[in-house]
Amino acid sequence: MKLIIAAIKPFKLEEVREALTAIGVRGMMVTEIKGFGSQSGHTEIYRGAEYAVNFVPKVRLEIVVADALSDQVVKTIRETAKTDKIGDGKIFVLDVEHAVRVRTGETDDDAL
Amino acid sequence: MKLIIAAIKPFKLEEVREALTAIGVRGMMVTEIKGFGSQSGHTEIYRGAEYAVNFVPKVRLEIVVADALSDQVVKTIRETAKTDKIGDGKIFVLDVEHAVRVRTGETDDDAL
Amino acid sequence: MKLIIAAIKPFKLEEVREALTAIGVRGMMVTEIKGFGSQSGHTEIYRGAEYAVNFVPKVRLEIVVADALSDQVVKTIRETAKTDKIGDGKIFVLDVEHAVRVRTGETDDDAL
Amino acid sequence: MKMQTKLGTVLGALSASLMAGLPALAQDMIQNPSAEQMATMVNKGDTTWMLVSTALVLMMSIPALALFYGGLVRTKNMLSLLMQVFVIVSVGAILWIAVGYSLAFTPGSPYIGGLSKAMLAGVGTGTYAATFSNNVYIPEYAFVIFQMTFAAITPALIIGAFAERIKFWPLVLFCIGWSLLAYYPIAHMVWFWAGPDFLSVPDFAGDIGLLWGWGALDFAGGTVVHINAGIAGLVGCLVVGKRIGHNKEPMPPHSLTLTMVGASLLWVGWFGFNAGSNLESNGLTALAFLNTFIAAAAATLSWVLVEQLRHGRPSLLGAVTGALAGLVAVTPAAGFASPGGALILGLIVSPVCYVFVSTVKKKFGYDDSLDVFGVHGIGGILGAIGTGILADPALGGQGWFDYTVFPAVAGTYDMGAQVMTQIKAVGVTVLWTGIVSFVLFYLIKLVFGLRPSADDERQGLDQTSHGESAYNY
Amino acid sequence: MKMQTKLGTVLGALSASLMAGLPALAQDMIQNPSAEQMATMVNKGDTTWMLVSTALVLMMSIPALALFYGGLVRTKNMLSLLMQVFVIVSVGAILWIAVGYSLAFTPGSPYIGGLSKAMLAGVGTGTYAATFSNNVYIPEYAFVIFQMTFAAITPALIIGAFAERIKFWPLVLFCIGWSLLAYYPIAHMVWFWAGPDFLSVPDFAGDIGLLWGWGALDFAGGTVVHINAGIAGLVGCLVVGKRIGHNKEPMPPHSLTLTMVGASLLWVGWFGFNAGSNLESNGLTALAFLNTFIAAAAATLSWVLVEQLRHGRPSLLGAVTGALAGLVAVTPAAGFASPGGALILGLIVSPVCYVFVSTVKKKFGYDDSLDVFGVHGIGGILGAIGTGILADPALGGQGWFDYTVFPAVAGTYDMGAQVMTQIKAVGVTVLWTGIVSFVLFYLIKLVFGLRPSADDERQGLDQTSHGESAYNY
Amino acid sequence: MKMQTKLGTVLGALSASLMAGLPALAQDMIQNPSAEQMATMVNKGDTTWMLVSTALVLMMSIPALALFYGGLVRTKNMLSLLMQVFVIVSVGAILWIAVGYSLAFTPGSPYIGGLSKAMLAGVGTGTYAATFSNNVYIPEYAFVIFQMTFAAITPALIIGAFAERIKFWPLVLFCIGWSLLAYYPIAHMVWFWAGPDFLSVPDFAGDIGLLWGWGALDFAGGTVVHINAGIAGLVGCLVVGKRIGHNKEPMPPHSLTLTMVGASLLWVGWFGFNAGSNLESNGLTALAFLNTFIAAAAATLSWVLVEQLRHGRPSLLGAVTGALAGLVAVTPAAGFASPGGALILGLIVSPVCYVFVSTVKKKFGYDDSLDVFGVHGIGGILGAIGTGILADPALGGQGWFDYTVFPAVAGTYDMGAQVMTQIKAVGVTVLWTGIVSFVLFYLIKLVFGLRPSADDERQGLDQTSHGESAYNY
Ligand SMILES: Nc1ncnc2c1ncn2[C@@H]1O[C@H](COP(=O)(O)OP(=O)(O)O)[C@@H](O)[C@H]1O
Ligand SMILES: Nc1ncnc2c1ncn2[C@@H]1O[C@H](COP(=O)(O)OP(=O)(O)O)[C@@H](O)[C@H]1O
Ligand SMILES: Nc1ncnc2c1ncn2[C@@H]1O[C@H](COP(=O)(O)OP(=O)(O)O)[C@@H](O)[C@H]1O
Repeated sequence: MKLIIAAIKPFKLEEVREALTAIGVRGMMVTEIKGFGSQSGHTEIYRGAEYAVNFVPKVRLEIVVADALSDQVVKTIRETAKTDKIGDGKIFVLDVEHAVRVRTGETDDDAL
Repeated sequence: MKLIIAAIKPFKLEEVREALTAIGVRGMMVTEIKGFGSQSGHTEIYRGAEYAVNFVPKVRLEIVVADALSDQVVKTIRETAKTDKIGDGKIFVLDVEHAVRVRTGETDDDAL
Repeated sequence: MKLIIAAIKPFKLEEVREALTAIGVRGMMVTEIKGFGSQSGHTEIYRGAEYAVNFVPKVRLEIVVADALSDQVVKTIRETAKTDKIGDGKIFVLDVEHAVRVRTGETDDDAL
Repeated sequence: MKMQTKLGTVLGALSASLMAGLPALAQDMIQNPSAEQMATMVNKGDTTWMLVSTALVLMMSIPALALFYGGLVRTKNMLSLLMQVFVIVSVGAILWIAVGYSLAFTPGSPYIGGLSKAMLAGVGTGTYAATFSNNVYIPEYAFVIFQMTFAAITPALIIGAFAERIKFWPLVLFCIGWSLLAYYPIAHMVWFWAGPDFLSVPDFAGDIGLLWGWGALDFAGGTVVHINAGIAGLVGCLVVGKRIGHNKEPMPPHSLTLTMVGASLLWVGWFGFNAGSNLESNGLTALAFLNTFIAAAAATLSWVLVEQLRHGRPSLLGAVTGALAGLVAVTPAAGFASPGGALILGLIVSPVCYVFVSTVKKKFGYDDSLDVFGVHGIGGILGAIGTGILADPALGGQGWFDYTVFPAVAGTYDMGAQVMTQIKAVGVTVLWTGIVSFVLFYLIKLVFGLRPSADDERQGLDQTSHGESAYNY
Repeated sequence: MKMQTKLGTVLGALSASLMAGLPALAQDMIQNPSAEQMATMVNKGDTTWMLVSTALVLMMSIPALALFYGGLVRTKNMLSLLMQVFVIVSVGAILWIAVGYSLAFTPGSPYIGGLSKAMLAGVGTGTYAATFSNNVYIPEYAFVIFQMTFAAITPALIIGAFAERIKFWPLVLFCIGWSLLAYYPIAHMVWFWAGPDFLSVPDFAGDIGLLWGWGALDFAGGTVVHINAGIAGLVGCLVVGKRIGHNKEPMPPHSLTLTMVGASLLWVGWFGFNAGSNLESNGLTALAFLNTFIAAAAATLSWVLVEQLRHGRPSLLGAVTGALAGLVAVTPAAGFASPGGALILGLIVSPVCYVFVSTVKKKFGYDDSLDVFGVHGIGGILGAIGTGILADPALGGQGWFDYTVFPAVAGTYDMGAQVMTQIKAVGVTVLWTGIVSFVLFYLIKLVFGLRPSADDERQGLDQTSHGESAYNY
Repeated sequence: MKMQTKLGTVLGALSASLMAGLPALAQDMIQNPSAEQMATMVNKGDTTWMLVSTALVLMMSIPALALFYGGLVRTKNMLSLLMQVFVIVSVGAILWIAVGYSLAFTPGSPYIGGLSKAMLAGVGTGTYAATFSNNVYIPEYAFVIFQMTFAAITPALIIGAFAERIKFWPLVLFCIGWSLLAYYPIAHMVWFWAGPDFLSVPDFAGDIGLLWGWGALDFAGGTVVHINAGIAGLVGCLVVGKRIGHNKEPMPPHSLTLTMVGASLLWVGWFGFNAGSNLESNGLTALAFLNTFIAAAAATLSWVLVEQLRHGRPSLLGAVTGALAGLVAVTPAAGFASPGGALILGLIVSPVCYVFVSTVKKKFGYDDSLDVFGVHGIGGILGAIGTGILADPALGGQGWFDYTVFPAVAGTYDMGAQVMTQIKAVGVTVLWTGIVSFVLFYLIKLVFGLRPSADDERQGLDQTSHGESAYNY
């Protein structure tokens, strides 16, 4: 199995989720994160004092899928999260050795 | 070493933490996440307008342990987080190549 | 590529980010987490009732870098995040099989 | 007009005059009094009540309305709503002393007053404003500030209709234009008159606003404030267009906690708004206060019950929306209806507004984000017409008074005719504000644009219009 | 009864009558006045004060109490508390005009009034309510709304005891039953009398509530409001049972910020509650205001000092809890005690309540979630008994007045006897409300159930009872 | 001194006396009246206004100021600010009745009063305080509580200057010392006098505070409250030192939402602060109310415009800071300036304060965290001096009145001289409070230390000083 970690723009979340469900992804973990990258943050001014905000709000997806589905998931995220503007995000793929569904105890692919 | 990632029901956090401490886990990272899976979310109605909330609040645990302890940790989480209701969560195991304790510089198993 | 996960003290974030930028890290994901470890939490008293707070606020960094840069990143984090006080945090290194930049579709090292 | 309030206050007037050591007998009252004579007709209890009411109505706008609206939007736009309300209120206050007070409350035409009191010329600590009782006056400055808060909150009510997608300065510009072309004229038409000691004096009898002259009843601003703002909001959300993601993405209120705080403070402040509109402190003021309370409570319950029946459970948003609808509906009726009448009005308004904010809005697909039309517009219309019924003494109402006789006497009440008058008044208000609002929004859209870029809207107005975040936890 | 307030207001009455151009001399005062005569005894300054006080007391319930309680629960239950308070206040208001006012403030038996004023029959802009000064009246509507806010907030106080684990509609049902069977009767027993100009009139002398007749002193509702709610809360949390996870999981307040805002607004609103209870605006009103302020400040400090000694540092929750305890304790004493007496009362109440909310509660293991019993119950009892001591003129107190003489004269003060009377009054209140509450809770539990399912409780009442979240950041 | 307010209130006085059935003619006014006579000169409308104003000013401190400040700090220090304000207000109230009222408002020296009224000895429901109109009195308790709220909020204003880095108890200690050595003396110097019916009486003519004697004009506390607190804040932040990470880490306000709520409630409460300072309820009170409103609105706009020009967009923090600056500046001028004058004052104060909080502060590098000096200090100085100009009747101002004649008569206005007097008064205040504050801070720093450990400061004062968190979502 693979763990696919993706950082995307928050407003793209719904769209990506729907696209992934469409290709058979049955679960994911979503975290609100602060992203740092080439997309620069902004400066905020409080009573004339400037602060550089280096982080941009992003949403981080973690999806574990069977090896077979992995590439398609990456492709789907890429296509739906794309706005061609800097800051669209990244996708990373890691190997997962083992998976368990708490409720049933099913393991690996059956657990997903 | 292994990185064990688990998504569980929030109210189970304390119980799981205690159980893990009991078997010798000495640290973890806890993140509040939005979970998506077979446990469907709910609909909220605001002034008659319905919104489907597809995400369910979950807690995500990340625990790095020595290979030896890995299975036991998975087992413990499974048993304590279980409510036999849909949405109990998932456990994933990944391989960790290297670990460092910032304070001392100890590495790998000593760092845990 | 490697995924470097580090849990550090929140007030060290800016310093670490700058140090990492200095050595050429061009992106990261930052999450606010609750940390559990040897650094014990504290007790809060509400109207005479004591509650043990077992978790300590930490910041979690995820950085994906080319293998070459990996060790240097670990070293840099270790040195900047260090306060020699318990609770300074941990650094974990995992292997990343694949990376994609959403905007351009560039892959692996080019994606970082 | 609030002629009939005379009835409610005749005893108050009696006692006031008794206390003033003046004979209470009608024939001893002073018609057409001089400023010096008015000075002897001021009661500090009334003055205090007007000052307090003014503070309460300001509280309705900041923070109450700002929180009520702000809590309903998404986090990324919270600050923009707080900012809009805060600045609009400030602009409204300045504009009021500059020209507003004069345009609304000096003689001129039946449609709008003159500029004789621009920059409050001639207003001083020794000038007085009439109340609805013969020979009872309040310091004119007290009247100026009380009415100022009304002029300041009304444009702020409108912004809920196109929340989360409006450019700041063009909005401010709209509020200025709308105050000049819609609020001041309508306030003049509904509320301007020479006062109870003058209406019987030929020279002054003509100094009245159009709708006031028709005999339309609006105790505290059902037409001037709520219908006025509700229609402007509807026009605004149509001209501005829907939010990106409307009916696609979920847009839950970011803090119903703050919305509830806002609603609660609106309720508290509304006592100043409605009971303060009696301009003095007597039994009728207490009745207006009670009616306001009852209507809000009743509307809260009826909305909650509708939800229980429709969705199987009651919501906080429903409860506070109901309370607001009740407060809106009772505004024109506060000093006219009996407590029982206020109860019925409150029970009825919620189901009606519910249909508009849920069904009608969905059906026509306009994006009145915070239901300014559905609650203020519809609730205001229902209340304005209902006032014609509930004011009937036959139903325990306060009726109306004939000030052309000195001192004023009770007039005979014709419910049918009164309801017609109310409907006509509503019609004039809807048309006037509808046209003015459309032209203004349209012109500003052409010249400056009303909407931020899609990217800015997506990122949220807090960052893009004001460079701040409402929260940095 | 507030007989002695006569003393404090004799000068006020003098000036009032002087101003009314009436001779101030006792023999010229009017015994048993007619409504027309009462109309000449109304001062608009008093009327305004009652209107303001009413607004302040409503603010105490929404938003103040709702925030104070809501901030103390976990996020997942925040909205349910806001909702409960908001709806209970609405129900309380409607019920009050329907039957409550009549049951509490019309003659009937020493235990409960009659239904002669149900739906406010006979109450109008020309009827008046007595104050504690001979020949000083306020519009009856003003008295109706002021007392309405008391009837509305009292049941809302109870809900803190079983917060986070109650079903919505059964709770509302309880509040209705409890108002009818506990609040109205006790309000009648403690506060009902014919008024200072009538008590000396044989026909009316008998129209008094039971405890009022005993001579129990309760200036603003120590028994009627706080003991009453505190005991009901204790009974409630026992019948409902503990929260899941009580003493196992940490349940820290989700927002002490909002709790502090609530406490602050409670403090501000309490001036209307206590000083408003004098029913007129004079030197004694200012004293009640001052005492309220001092007791709250003193109790804040003593609680904070206890914490400093016990835990080595003072907490905000401690400070605001102390303030609340002080406000509760001074409620029955506000118009009786000297400022020094209020200071001492405030300093004492915090340590006492501290022991109950920390030690006693833990010892007996009941889950009075937000310490309704520990603060309102205990603080109310301490204040009620303390009033018997502090009212003693020998200690600078205001003593009591004998209204059976016309005009009223100062009565001789017997501290021992008064304290006994106070204790008896507390006893009656505790028993009455204890029994009524138990029966009501028990029956409702049997018939409808009081508690949500364990799953619903775990997920939180916001979602499961109302389908909403307090926050969606 | 507020001598000139006589002018504004002469009509009010007339009506009052008329109503009191007393002849209004000057020669019939009572010079040097007895308590019994004063009792007949009390108007319940005034009393009510003072009670309301007192409640409004308490609301300014809790919750308004606490929220305004708290919203501007980082989450980890939020609770510490709420706690500091809440406890300082409580301490201030107790200290006020213990010695403060006596030291500020009894005869003694031109610098400080005596202890004759310590623990409010001799103050009762039958004693009265003078207003600024001949033969118009209010209950002394009402004056005590009104002034109490001023004494309570002023030290709380200071804490913003060294927020996020102060030890709790040493801060409380400072506030006690500062009240005794800075606030009470300056209040005495600026505000103490025998009253309008006594100044013409040789025996009492000498009972006046130093600056009052000079003829300095300070309607509601520009010197006593704002300059006083602003300078103390500056000294404090210098002695305490900068926050760790100052100008290195970003320290954005954790909740501008709460800051806006605080600012709004400050605005509302300020009406009690400024208009309440007239001590009675008449046309001049309404003018002070209006001027307060206008200055705040104007300053909001001018700050927002400055930001638009400087940064290309207006911020909410700018808007609320402007409002506050306007409220501060108009405080000494509220009852003296014309509405036009208040407008100009408001428009000017924001740019001036803007320069101080942005440029000057950066330049000198002091860490006045929440700009107590930049807004209260600078705005207060500008307002105090501006009052000398705007009070000129030639500019529509209210001028001043000569109370050494009985009844008082208008004095001739010399703007130049008045401005000099104002400057001198400012100078005395700045020096006095500057020296007292420095010595106090310095001593406390030596003996107890002012600053928490670096680790504690980093972790945040909520946890380390109070063992709590403001939020547990
Ligand atoms: N090396 C990295 N490791 C982890 N996350 C990264 C890395 N680089 C970028 N990210 C994440 O991807 C987001 C977008 O990347 P960014 O460089 O800003 O734009 P783009 O994806 O268009 O190059 C960042 O905000 C960050 O959250
Ligand atoms: N494929 C997946 N990848 C990552 N997280 C998952 C995946 N499937 C489920 N989860 C996480 O586990 C939680 C529970 O899974 P769900 O399917 O809802 O119930 P169950 O575990 O009983 O099958 C989800 O809310 C989500 O956070
Ligand atoms: N085994 C572990 N797995 C994952 N995270 C850990 C582990 N041990 C510690 N951490 C993280 O590192 C943080 C610091 O560790 P801790 O043991 O408290 O101090 P130190 O790093 O000085 O030993 C913890 O708060 C937790 O977030």
